[in-house]
Amino acid sequence: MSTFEVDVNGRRRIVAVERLPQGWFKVTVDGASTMVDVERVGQFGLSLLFPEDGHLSGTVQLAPAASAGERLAVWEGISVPVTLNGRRHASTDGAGGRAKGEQKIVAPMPGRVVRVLVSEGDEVEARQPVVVIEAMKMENELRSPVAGRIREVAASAGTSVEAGRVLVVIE
Amino acid sequence: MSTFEVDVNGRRRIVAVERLPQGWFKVTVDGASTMVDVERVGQFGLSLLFPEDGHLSGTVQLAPAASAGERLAVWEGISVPVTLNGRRHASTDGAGGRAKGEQKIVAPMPGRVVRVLVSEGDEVEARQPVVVIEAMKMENELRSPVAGRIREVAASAGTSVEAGRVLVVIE
Amino acid sequence: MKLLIANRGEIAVRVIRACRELGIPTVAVYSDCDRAARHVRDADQAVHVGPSPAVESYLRIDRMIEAAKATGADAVHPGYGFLAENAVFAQACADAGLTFIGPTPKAIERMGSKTGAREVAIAAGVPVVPGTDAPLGQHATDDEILREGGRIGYPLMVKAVAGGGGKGMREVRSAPDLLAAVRTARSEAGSSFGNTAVYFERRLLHPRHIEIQLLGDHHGTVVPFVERECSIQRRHQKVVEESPSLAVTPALRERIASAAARVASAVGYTNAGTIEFLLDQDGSFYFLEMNTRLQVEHPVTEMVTSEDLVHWQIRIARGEKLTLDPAHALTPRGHAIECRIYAEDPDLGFMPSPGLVRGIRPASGPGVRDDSGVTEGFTVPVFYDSMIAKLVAWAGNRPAAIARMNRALAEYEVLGIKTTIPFFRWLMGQQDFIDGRFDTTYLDHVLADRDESFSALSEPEEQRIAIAAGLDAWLKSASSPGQASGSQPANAWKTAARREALGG
Amino acid sequence: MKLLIANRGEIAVRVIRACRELGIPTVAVYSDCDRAARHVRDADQAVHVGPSPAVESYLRIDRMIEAAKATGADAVHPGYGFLAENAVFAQACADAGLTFIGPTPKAIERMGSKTGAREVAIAAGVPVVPGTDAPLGQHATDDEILREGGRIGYPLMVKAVAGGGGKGMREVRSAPDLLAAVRTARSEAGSSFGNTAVYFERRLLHPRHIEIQLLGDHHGTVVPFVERECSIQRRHQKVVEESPSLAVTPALRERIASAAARVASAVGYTNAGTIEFLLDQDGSFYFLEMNTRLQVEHPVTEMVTSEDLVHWQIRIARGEKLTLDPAHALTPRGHAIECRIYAEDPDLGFMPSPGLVRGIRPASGPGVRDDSGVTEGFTVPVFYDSMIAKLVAWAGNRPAAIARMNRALAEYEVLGIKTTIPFFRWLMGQQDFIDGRFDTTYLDHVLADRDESFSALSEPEEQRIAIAAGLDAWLKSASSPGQASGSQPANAWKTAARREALGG
Repeated sequence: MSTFEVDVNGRRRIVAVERLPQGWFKVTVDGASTMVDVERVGQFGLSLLFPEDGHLSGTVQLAPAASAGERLAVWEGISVPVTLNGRRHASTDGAGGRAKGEQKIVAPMPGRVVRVLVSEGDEVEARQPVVVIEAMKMENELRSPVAGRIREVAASAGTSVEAGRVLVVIE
Repeated sequence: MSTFEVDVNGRRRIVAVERLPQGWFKVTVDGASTMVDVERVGQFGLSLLFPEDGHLSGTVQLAPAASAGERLAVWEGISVPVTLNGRRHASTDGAGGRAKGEQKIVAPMPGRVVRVLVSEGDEVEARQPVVVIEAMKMENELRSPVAGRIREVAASAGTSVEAGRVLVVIE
Repeated sequence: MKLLIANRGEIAVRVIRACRELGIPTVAVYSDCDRAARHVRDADQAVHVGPSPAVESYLRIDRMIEAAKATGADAVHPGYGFLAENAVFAQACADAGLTFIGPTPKAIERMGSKTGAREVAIAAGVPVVPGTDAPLGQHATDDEILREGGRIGYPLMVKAVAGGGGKGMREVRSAPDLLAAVRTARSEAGSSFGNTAVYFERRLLHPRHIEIQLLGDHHGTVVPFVERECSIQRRHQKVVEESPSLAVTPALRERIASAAARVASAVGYTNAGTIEFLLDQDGSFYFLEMNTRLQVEHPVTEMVTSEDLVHWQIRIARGEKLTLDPAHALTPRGHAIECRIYAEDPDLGFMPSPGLVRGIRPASGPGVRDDSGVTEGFTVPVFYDSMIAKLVAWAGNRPAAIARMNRALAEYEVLGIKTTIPFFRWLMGQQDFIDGRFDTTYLDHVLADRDESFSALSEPEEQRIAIAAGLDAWLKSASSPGQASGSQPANAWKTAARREALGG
Repeated sequence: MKLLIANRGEIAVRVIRACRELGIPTVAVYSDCDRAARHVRDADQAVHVGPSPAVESYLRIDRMIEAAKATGADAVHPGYGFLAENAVFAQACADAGLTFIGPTPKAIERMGSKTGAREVAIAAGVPVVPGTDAPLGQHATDDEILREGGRIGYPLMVKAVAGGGGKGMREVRSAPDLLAAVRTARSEAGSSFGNTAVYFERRLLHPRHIEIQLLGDHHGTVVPFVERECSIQRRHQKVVEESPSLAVTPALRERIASAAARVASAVGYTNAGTIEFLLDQDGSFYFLEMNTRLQVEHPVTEMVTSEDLVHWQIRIARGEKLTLDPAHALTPRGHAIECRIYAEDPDLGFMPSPGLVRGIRPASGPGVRDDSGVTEGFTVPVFYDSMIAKLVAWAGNRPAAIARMNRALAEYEVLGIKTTIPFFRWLMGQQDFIDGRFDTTYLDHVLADRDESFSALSEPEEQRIAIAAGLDAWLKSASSPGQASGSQPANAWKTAARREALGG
């Protein structure tokens, strides 16, 4: 049996995978187990069947996303970020909690910083605008992907930034 | 510079590839050279531009085919088999000639051999029917992919065969 | 309603799409080799029904009923092929309290016998191809067979009473060949349909295959649609269908459609069905048979009439009234052509070419509809019909539809296996096809005379592919770990194959 | 004819498809970052025209003309955006002997000035939104600006005379905000269009955006089409368009279409163009502006009228007469809806989300049209508009078209980057959208009030994704070379990333 920490949409779950003799898997998510028949389809797809759970069927695509180590899961037209934190550490107690660690907000394209809406130490909510950047002649709000506290503001209004430049760090 | 033997649609060509300083390639096919700007697209695609040859553009897909070592090139809806025989051997004189070597005709599906239309030693033309196999309740003619001589007949009428079973060898 | 699709591949995907649009949950069934098939993944639920051979899975009536019970499905769509025209299956659904999306078991049985269907047509005043009235049973003597053949005249067709899809069918040009043909047809029919009865029909010399789609509701309404032209056949199997037919005038359309409606009404037909006719060169038409199910070529009708036949099938089964305007159903908007894309190698006598689909990029854009049933990573199995997609082009008129089909075929990419796309590219360029000069004998004749490959490329095109292969090898060797650029190119594809085998 | 497409992305692909159907060879142009773009690969020839920033490539008139000369192209299609409404470009094409697929330079110039276009409409007897007749030049004093604002009344819109696409546009609710808004609009307009002139228009409170597509030939015929409803806008940018509009009766359609035709005829308009109107709640409509080019939303018109607008553009430019039936062009068949799929993250304020497309499986099947411009392996660049596809659903009526769009969105897979698909899935389920209760202010209002993610999944759905991720890691570690099954799963995705980086 292998155990993984998986963050889906910013929510951490503990996933234990055990292969059963007949080829199915017993997968336990946050303590609840289910039987899964899985097949790879194409480069990034997994077809899941739940033979003991109403014969439910579904396909999840897990393709690498722009940020290294992150995958973008696609399910019925909805895509959500997924990260895998590897084997469960004995000290981890984050089951069911919010994902921990810092989040960097980077410029997704070259542009000019128009406004910085937060200061170090501010508490922000998920999806709260933090920086406004002008690119392609349109102003775009950059929002925090998570709730947290601003640890660092590395951008100032009026400066030009390259794509990938870190603007704000949230913890 | 690297030189390859490439069989396209059963026709062998000598292809020499040389990278030029500006990133383009000088590619020589059977002695005639052309300038090529190439980009990979997706898993199997190559976008080719010929900047000194009327700015021609085209995409070739080169995906692995059922037979090991063979690729199926797709060009504008047409697919043709391609094999790569590696570095040119000093002794090879097959430039422009027909591909050499034996060809095996295998059963593409489980079925029953209905008729064998050739005998050992027969000369066959490309696409000449050699074996008739019944599967899915339909009779299907298996044809020789190349012109050649029958070296071996390993099938006999009335027997059942598995998919992949060698029926006839042509040299 | 929750609907179980007792089928696989592209038709199962087609039905699932309709259900999603109507808000109906779906249940797929699958055999061993179809575990990762698209229809399994697209459905809300999926039930394994047996090993790969169809007789052990998709033809198992008991397993279908069990799968419906296990998932709470209360309706069944049979698709086409497999159990679609099996009256016993339709009855088993009814007995299990499941709504069968199709006609009644009685209608299936009545029209499923070719000789029985001929009787219905004759009674409805619809002309049939001259032929034997009663089937020739297993015990008919050689003398009886030869006498009956002589009465019909040669050439004639020997047909299995329970036949379909070109199986159990033989053409006989003169009396000496008759007995052998009857034996072969019987043997095929026995193994395919479990019924060795055959009958004879006169062989028309240059007939077109014209068919009328129709819908019937449970309130006595039958609506026939504009004809489909299905004369492009290889060994009695349709490969290209279109609507409307160049050979059918509006006046003739009225007459054929009304004949079709009379036959359907005569058996109180409900749901979707198709009546096939042969159209002779002199404009006379003859009832051929009825298909008591949806057809592969239903999209061309949908495209020229703006109706959704699968939606209607479900609505009719729910008891809804057919509210569509009969005049509208007979008035084509523009022209639609369908090509059946098979996993077959047209250059090796259309041999099935099953295998791993390494990638698929269907054609798209204006006027193009792709109903494909496979995705990247699926292995086309050897066990079933090898059609992987129906590609349909619509345009304001037939020449524009052909031009669009050509465009669509050129942009359609299927990687890793051979398909019939090169054959269709060739066909769309044939002057006889473009001019509409064809009948059901056209394709077999042209193919018999033809020796060139459908995949022939020009010298510059072959050179370009050679260039691509050389560059591919160069780039692969340059990116191989632990190798200097181009040092060991000979192994480039082998190294790549190892990596690909490792990768997901 | 050989046609150069002075554009990129999905519209270039759209034009190439039309050319292939008409047998016309095509020339693509590309900037540095578009070397591997689909339009480059689909064209017969492709010419590099400069670095990635549009001003150095796609906006370079000289490079376009040079590319045409170098390849022997004799016609130019400008698409939309970039040089499509640039009279200087149209004139440069004419001067170089190239057929410009669009209106005359004079018509572009005349209708390109928003105040000039208002004058044309007024002269043609078509009502315009009350506003300033002459633009406010760079030297207008604060007093003059405030006086003019008072005359129009608040709320009002400040608009750039040369504007378009929501740029150089500001809403002003009361007098104190006017001067600042004029300054901002001028600054945006100056950097976007090189022209700082602005004018004021009264802000209607709840207008719908209704527009009329039209075609004009070189023989004096102008044909208007059934309206498009484009009120679903985010920050003045259309995101969903449909045809017909629920708010337009056949009688109103006749009146708006005839007003549009009068405006076009007044300037001797040729080729494709669109006249935009605001429709007030009381049924009055006002001329807003004219777009002298093809529009992004042209497919919805094509789907409900069965006409191909790009084919017509080319045929008109060749001198052909507009032979289509005007009554037919005004009679919609069913209902069509288009969603503009952008590479944007709707959960982060619709931030552009450029990057590598790891895979794309567009929706398909009955009634669905996908015009996408990217393929697997293409990196969506940061330099241009981030629209990657137009997805269109057609059905017999609006509820069925919405249901079909929902089905299509759910089956559309774009891997590796975020797109606006989740936003559209949400929108298609909003009761106000379903009921047609919306105007141009609807979407911004709803979005301002909304705080939830568009990508929210149910608990079971999130669990399923977690299960997939765990199984993916397990399978990857099991297939890693030199590792026992599951022994070091922590590194599974990193190992996979290395392999993916190595692979082609």
